[in-house]
Amino acid sequence: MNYTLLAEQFFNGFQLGIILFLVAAGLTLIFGIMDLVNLAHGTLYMFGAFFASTLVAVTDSLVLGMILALPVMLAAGLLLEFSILRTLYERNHLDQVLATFGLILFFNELFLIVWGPEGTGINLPPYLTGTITLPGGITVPEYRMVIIASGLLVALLLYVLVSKTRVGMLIRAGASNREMVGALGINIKLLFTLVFGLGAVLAGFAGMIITPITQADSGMGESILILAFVVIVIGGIGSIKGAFIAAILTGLIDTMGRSFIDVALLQIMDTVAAETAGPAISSMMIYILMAIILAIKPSGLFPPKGA
Amino acid sequence: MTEIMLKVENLVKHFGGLVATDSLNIEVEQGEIHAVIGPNGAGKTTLIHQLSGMLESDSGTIHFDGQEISHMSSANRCHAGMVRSYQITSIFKDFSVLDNVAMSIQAREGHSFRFWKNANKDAVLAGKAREILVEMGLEERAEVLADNLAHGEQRQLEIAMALATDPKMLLLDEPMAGMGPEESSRVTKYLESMKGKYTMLLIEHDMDAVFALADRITVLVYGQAVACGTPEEIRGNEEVRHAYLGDD
Amino acid sequence: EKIKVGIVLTLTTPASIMGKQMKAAYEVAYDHLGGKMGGKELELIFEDDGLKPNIGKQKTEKLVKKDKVDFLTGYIWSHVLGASAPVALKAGKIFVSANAGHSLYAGKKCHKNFFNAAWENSQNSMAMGTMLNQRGVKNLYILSLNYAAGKQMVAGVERTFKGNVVGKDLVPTSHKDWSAEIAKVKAAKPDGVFVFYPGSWGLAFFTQYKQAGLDKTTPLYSVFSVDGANLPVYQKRKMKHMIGTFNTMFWAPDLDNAVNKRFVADFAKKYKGQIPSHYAAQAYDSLMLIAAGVKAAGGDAKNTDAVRKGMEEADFGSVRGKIKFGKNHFPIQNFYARQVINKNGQWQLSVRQTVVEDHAPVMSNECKL
Amino acid sequence: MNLEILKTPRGIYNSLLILLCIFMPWIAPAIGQDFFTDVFGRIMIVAIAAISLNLIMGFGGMISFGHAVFVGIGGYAVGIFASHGIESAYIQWPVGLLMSGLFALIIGAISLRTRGVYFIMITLAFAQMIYFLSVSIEKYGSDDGLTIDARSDFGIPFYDLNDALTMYFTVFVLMVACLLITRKMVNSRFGRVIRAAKSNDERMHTIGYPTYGYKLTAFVIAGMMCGLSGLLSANFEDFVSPDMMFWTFSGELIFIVVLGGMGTIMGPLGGAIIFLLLSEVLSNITNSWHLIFGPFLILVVLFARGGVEGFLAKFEKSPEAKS
Amino acid sequence: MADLLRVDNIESSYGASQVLFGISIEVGVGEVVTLLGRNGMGKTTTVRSIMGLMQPHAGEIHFKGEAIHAEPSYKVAQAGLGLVPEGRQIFPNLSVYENLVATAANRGDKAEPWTIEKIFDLFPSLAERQTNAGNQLSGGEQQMLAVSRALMTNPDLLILDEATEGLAPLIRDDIWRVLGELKSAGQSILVIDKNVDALTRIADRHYIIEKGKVVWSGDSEALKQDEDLQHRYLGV
Ligand SMILES: Nc1ncnc2c1ncn2[C@@H]1O[C@H](COP(=O)(O)OP(=O)(O)OP(=O)(O)O)[C@@H](O)[C@H]1O
Ligand SMILES: Nc1ncnc2c1ncn2[C@@H]1O[C@H](COP(=O)(O)OP(=O)(O)OP(=O)(O)O)[C@@H](O)[C@H]1O
Ligand SMILES: [Mg+2]
Ligand SMILES: [Mg+2]
Repeated sequence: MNYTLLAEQFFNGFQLGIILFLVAAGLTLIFGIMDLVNLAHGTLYMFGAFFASTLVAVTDSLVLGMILALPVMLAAGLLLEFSILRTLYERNHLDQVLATFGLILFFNELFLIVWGPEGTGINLPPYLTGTITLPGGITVPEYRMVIIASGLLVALLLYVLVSKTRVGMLIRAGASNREMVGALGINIKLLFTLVFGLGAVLAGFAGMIITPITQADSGMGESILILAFVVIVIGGIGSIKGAFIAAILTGLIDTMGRSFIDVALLQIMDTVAAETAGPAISSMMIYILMAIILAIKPSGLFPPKGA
Repeated sequence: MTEIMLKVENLVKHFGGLVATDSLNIEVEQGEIHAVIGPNGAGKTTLIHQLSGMLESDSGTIHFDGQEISHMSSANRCHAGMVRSYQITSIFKDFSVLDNVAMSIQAREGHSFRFWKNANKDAVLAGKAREILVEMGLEERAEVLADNLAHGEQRQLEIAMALATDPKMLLLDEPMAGMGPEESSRVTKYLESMKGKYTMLLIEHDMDAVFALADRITVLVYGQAVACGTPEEIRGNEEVRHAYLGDD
Repeated sequence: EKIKVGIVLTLTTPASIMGKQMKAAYEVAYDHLGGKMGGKELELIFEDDGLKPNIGKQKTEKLVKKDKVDFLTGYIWSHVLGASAPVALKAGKIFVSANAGHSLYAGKKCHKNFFNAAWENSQNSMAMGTMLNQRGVKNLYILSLNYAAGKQMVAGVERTFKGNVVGKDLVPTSHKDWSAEIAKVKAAKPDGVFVFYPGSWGLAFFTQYKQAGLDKTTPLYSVFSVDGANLPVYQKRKMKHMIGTFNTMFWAPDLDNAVNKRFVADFAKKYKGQIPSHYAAQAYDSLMLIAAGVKAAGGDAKNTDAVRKGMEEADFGSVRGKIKFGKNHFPIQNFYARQVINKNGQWQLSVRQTVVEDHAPVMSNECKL
Repeated sequence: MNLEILKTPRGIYNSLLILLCIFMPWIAPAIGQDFFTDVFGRIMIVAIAAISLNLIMGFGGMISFGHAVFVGIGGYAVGIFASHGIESAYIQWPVGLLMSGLFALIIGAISLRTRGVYFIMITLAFAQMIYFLSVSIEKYGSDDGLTIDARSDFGIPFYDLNDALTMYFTVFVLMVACLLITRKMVNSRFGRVIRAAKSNDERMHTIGYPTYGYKLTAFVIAGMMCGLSGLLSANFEDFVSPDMMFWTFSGELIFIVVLGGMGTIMGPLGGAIIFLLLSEVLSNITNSWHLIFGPFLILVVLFARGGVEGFLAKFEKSPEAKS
Repeated sequence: MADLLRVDNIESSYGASQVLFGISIEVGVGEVVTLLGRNGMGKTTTVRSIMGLMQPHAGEIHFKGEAIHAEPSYKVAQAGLGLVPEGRQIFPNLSVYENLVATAANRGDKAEPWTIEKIFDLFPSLAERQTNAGNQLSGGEQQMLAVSRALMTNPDLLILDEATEGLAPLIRDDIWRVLGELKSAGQSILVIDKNVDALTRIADRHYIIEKGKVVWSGDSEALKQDEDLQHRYLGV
C-alpha cells in the first residue's frame, strides 16, 4: 500500500467535499431552509462562472474580478427573485420544478449564444499556479488550498447566520409558516428576497471559484446540481451541519472509490470483469451511498429539529 | 364482574432526558368512559400516541380486548377495534366532508384492494357516512371541502372519522377543544348516548364535560398516575385540585 | 428535380463546437461543387440532434418523410447514428456517417447503403499505440471517459501498444474534477499519459494537468481531444503547455495535396478565419463522396445501385489525397502523428510522420457484404 | 356516448386530444407533414409513461424522479431478446412487464420508507444506478444503444407491428387502455386509499390502513405500465439506449405531467402532446428554440395553476371533484 | 374613550363564498373586548381581516386613526397589533426560545416591555422546554408559546383567537389572570374564547357574531342578564 497516495487521495476527497459543500451551501439556504426547489440553482452557479470569467478578463485581476462579480450575482439573484421566483414560494414543489426548469432552458441557450459553445474560463495568476508540498510528501495545487479555505469560511459564516442569528430564525420560521411570520410584523417578502439574493451569491461564488479548475460552459450547472441535491438529502434537508458533513463524506467516498475500487476488485475477479465493474461502481458510488443512508435513515443523517 | 377492555402495564416513554410516560398502569373496563386529565405536558397525548401505535414505547405492555397489542402497527390496532382522534386536527383536507368519513367506513369493510368498481358511487359507503354526519350535526356540510370548514367544524369531523371506523374503543384527545359551547354540549350528549356501546378513553380539559361523562378518572402528572377514581373522589382530592383543577 | 441531402449535426449545446465547423465545411463543399451534383441542383438541409438519439432519429424521419431527401449524412455520435441509421436504411436511402465511427457498422452490421467517410472508433487510438511504440514510450497511463466510444479508444490503444499500461481510469461523463486520477498518475510515474477527453472535458482536464505540475514531468498523448475545433479555444485560454503535445489522426491541415490546400483556404474564409478541424475535413469528404456517386449515376440520384457503385469507386478529390473504401464502406487510410505548433501566432496541428499506412478497421472481415 | 362533456372547455379539449390521436394518420398526410404520424406515435408512447407517473405522483403523491428507468427496462427486454434472436412477443412482453414490476417492487419497497424530497432523491438514486449499469454493459451496446432488427412478433396473421398503421393503433389502443385503467382505478376503493394517503398518511394509519402496501402496489402497477411504454418504444424506434433512462427523461416525464395537469386523467396526454409537439415545432423554426420554450413553461406555471387542465377548469361553473 | 381599533362594515370572502356581511366593531384604548358566536360564524375571519391576512372587499379598518385595511399583514402588525392565532401556529422547526425571540419587538414602546424572563416566570413549563422544537411540545404548551410569542411583540392591541383552547384549568385561570393584569396595566385586548363566564368577568364589552353579522353588542352586565341571548347565539 502506498501511504502517500492514500493520504493524498484522502486530501483530494476532502477538497472535493468542500467544493460540493460550496455548491450545496446556497442550495441549503434556498431549498433546504426557504423550501424553494430551485433547479435553476445550477444556472446561478453558471452565472457566477461566466460573470467572473468575463470580469476577470476585463480587469485582468483574479481577485478584483471575483470581488466585482459578487454584487453582480446579488443583483442577478434579486432580479430573478423579484421577477419570477417570488410567486413560487407558496406553490407546490412541482410547480417550482417546472418553472425553474424553464429558467434553465432559457439561460443555457442564452449563454450559449452570448459566449459561444466553447464557453469561457479563468486563468490563474502566477502566484496561484504552484503546488504546495504538505508533510508526508503530499503535493497539492495552491489554488485548491484557496478553495478549501473559502469553503470552510462559508460553512462557518452560514452556520452562524442560520443557527445563531435572528435573521436565521426568521428564515426558518418563514419557511414553515410564511403567513404567521408576516402577522407577527416581519416583512417576509423582503426577507426572502434578500435571502434568495444571498443564496444566489453563494451559488455564484461556488461557480466562480471552481471555474479556474473546470472552466465554464453552458449547462455546467446541471450535473453539479444533482450532486448538490444528493449532498443535501444525505445530510438532512435544511441542516447546514448535515450538508457539510454529507459533502465531505460524499467527496471522500467518491474519491476513494475512484482511487481504489479497481485495485480492490482485482482481488476478487478477473481483469476484464474488474475493468468493466470498476468504473461502473465508482460512477454509482454516491448514489449507492445515498440509497443506503436513506434506507436506514429516511430523513438523512442530521434532520433538522421539528422539520 | 366487568371485563377489562384495555390494560396498560408499566408503560414507559422517554424523550431524551424527559420521561413523558413513567411506568404507567391503567385499566379501562368494557363500556366505561375513562377520562385522563392532567396539566399541560403531563403526557396524555403521548399516552394516546403509544396506545394507538404512533409511538413505539420504550417498555411496558398494552393488552386490548384480550390480546397483546404492544407491538402491533397502528392500522392493525384500528382493525382490532381501537381508534383515536387527534388533539391537533388531522383530516383529509382536499376531500369532501362526506368522503373523509367514507374513508373510515371503507377501512372497516375489509381490505381495499379493489381496483375497478367506482367507490364514489358506492351507496353503502355514502349512506353510512351520511348517518354519522347526521349524528354529528355536520350533514349540511357533507359536500364541502374539509379544508374550508371552520375550525370548530373540523373538530367535529375529526370525531366523526374516528366513530366511522366502528370501534370497540375510542381514544379521544381533547375532542371538545375548539368547539363552541353548543357544539361541545352536543358532542357531550352524543358521547353520553354512546356509553356502553363504546369503551372510551377521554382526554379533555373541559371539566364540565369530564365530570358529566366520565365513570372514572385518572389524573396524570409528569407521566405518572397520581390518582384514579370516580368523579366525586377526584373532585374532592386535594392534590388534584392543587396540581390541576385550581379552586373554582 | 433537385438532389437533396439531409445533414444531421449537433448544432446546439456546447458540443455544437464541432457541429458548426462541420456545417461550414459542408457549405464549402457545396460551393466547390458549384451548388450542383451530377448536373442537377443541390440542396442541403441541416437538422440539429441536440445530442440525443431520439431527437436525431426524429429529425432523420422528418428528412426522409417530409423533405424526401436522397441522402443522409452528418451524424457525429454513435448513439445518434444507432438510432437514426435504420430509419434511412429501411427507406432505401444512402447513409454516410461523417464522424460517428460505430464499430458494429464496420463489422457485423455493415450495410450496402451505409458508408462512413471518417473512421472506425478504435482505429485512431490503434495508430496512437503504434506511435507510442515508435516514440519509445514504455510505461503508459490511460485516461478516458466511461462510455462506449471512450472504451473503444482504450481498447484501440491497448491493442497496439507494446509497453506496460501502469494505470487506467475511466471517469463518468459528469465528472470535471480529476484530482483523484491525477494523484494516481503521479504515483504511477508513467513516461506518457494517453487521454481521450473531447470537448469541454479536455479543456478542464488539461487545465488541471498543468495545475498539478504534471505538464513538466509527463508528456501528454491524446486522441480526439486536441483538434482544430478546440485549438483556438486552448490558444485563447493561453494553455501553452498544449504546444508540443502529440496526437494521431488520418488528416491534418498541412497535409500536402491540392484539394486540401484549397479546402483549408476556403474554409478559413467561410469560418472566422479558422483552420479547419478533421471534423470539417470529414464533412467535406462526405459530400464529395456523395457527389462522386451521383456523378457516376449520371445525375440519377434515385438509381441507388449506380450511385452506390460510384461511391465505392470513390473517384473524387479527397482532402486526404486518394481515398479507398473497404467492402464494409469504411475508408482504408493512413494515420499520421500530429503535433501542436505555434505558427505565426496561430496554434495549429502539423503532420510529423506517417504512423500507419492503409489502415482498415479490425472488424472489417466480420462484414458479410 | 355521453355528450355532456362537450359542454365544458375541458371536455372539448379532452375530446380533441383523443380525436387528434385517432385521426393523425390521415390528418398528417393531408397537411403534407407525413412524419407527424410518427411524432404522434412517439407522443402517445411517452404519454403512457406519463400516465403511469401521474398515477403515483398525481394521485398518490409519490414523486418518482427515476420513473424513466422502467421505460428502459421494458425497452431492453425487447432489445436484449431481439439481439439473441428471440422475437416472440409472448416471451418479450411478459418478461418486460414482469421485470418492470419486479424492479418497481424492489425500488418501491425501499424508497417508500422515505417521503417528500427524500423519496424524489432515492428514486433518482436507483434510476442512476441502473443507468450506469446499462452504460457499462458493452455486450448490449453500452451507451451506443442496441438497434433492434425485428419488432416483436405476435404470430397473428395480418397483425404485424412492422406495419406503420398497425403499430400506431396498437400504441393508441394501449394508451386508451391505460387512461381507462387510471380512471377506473383512482375512483375505486384502492384509488381512494392512494389519494387519501397523499392527503394525510398518518391519519390513514389510525383509521386502519397500512398504507405502505397500498402505495407499493400502486408503485408496482405504475412501474409495469411504464414498462409497457418501454416495450412499445423499443418496437416503435427499433432502438433502445441508456439515454431513455437518464434522469433528464425522468424529469421530462414530471414536467409533462405537471404541464398537462397533475392528478387529472387526461392531463398526461395533453401534457405530452403540448410538450413534445411544441419542442418539435419550435425546433424546426430555430435552433435556439429553448429561448422560447423556457419562458413558455414559466408562463404556464405562473398563470395556469394546475397545468392546462387546471387552467381550463377555471372556466367551469361548478368546480367539480376530480373526474 | 378614544378609539384604538375601528372596524367599519367590512365584508370578506374566501374565494366566491362570502363570510362577513358588514361587521363593525370598536376597541378603545385600554379596553378588553370579545367576539362571541358559535362555530363557523366568522370570528376568525374578522380577525384575519383585521390582521391583513385577508383583504376585506368592502368596508374600512382604522387603527390608531390610520387606515389599515389595505395594508399587508406585516405593516398591520408593525402598527401595533399582536396576534395569537387559532390553532396556535407556532413555528414547528424553531426551538421554544427561538419562537419567542425571532419576532420579538417593542412595538408599543412600553416602558417595561415583555422579556424572556417575564415570560418564563409566567409559564414555567416553557422555561423547562426552552430547547425543544415547537412541534415537540404538548398542545397546551404550544398554546402558552403562542400567547407568549404575541406578548413578546409588545403590541398595543393584543388579539387572541381561541385564547385558552387546550389549556388545563389551572393554566386557563392563569391566562385569565394575566389578561386581567394586562388590562389593569392599560393593555387593550380583543379576545375570542368559548368560556363565556370568564370573559364576562374580565371583558368590558362583547360582540356576538352570527352568520357574518354583528347581532348583538353590549357590556358584560347586559350579557350576563340576558340568558335568552346566551342561549340563542352561544348555545349556553
Ligand atoms: N417529540 C417530542 N420530543 C421531545 N419532547 C416531547 C415530544 N413530544 C412531546 N414532548 C414533551 O412530552 C411532554 C408530554 O407531552 P404530551 O403531548 O403528551 O402532553 P399532554 O399531556 O398531551 O399535554 P396537553 O394537555 O398540553 O396537550 C411535554 O412536556 C412535551 O413537551
Ligand atoms: N379557507 C376557507 N375557505 C373557505 N371557507 C372558509 C375558509 N375558512 C373558513 N371558511 C368558512 O367561513 C366561515 C367562517 O369561518 P370562521 O373561521 O371565521 O369561523 P369562526 O367563527 O372562527 O368559527 P370557530 O369558532 O369554529 O373557529 C365558516 O363557514 C367556514 O366554513
Ligand atoms: Mg395533548
Ligand atoms: Mg375561529
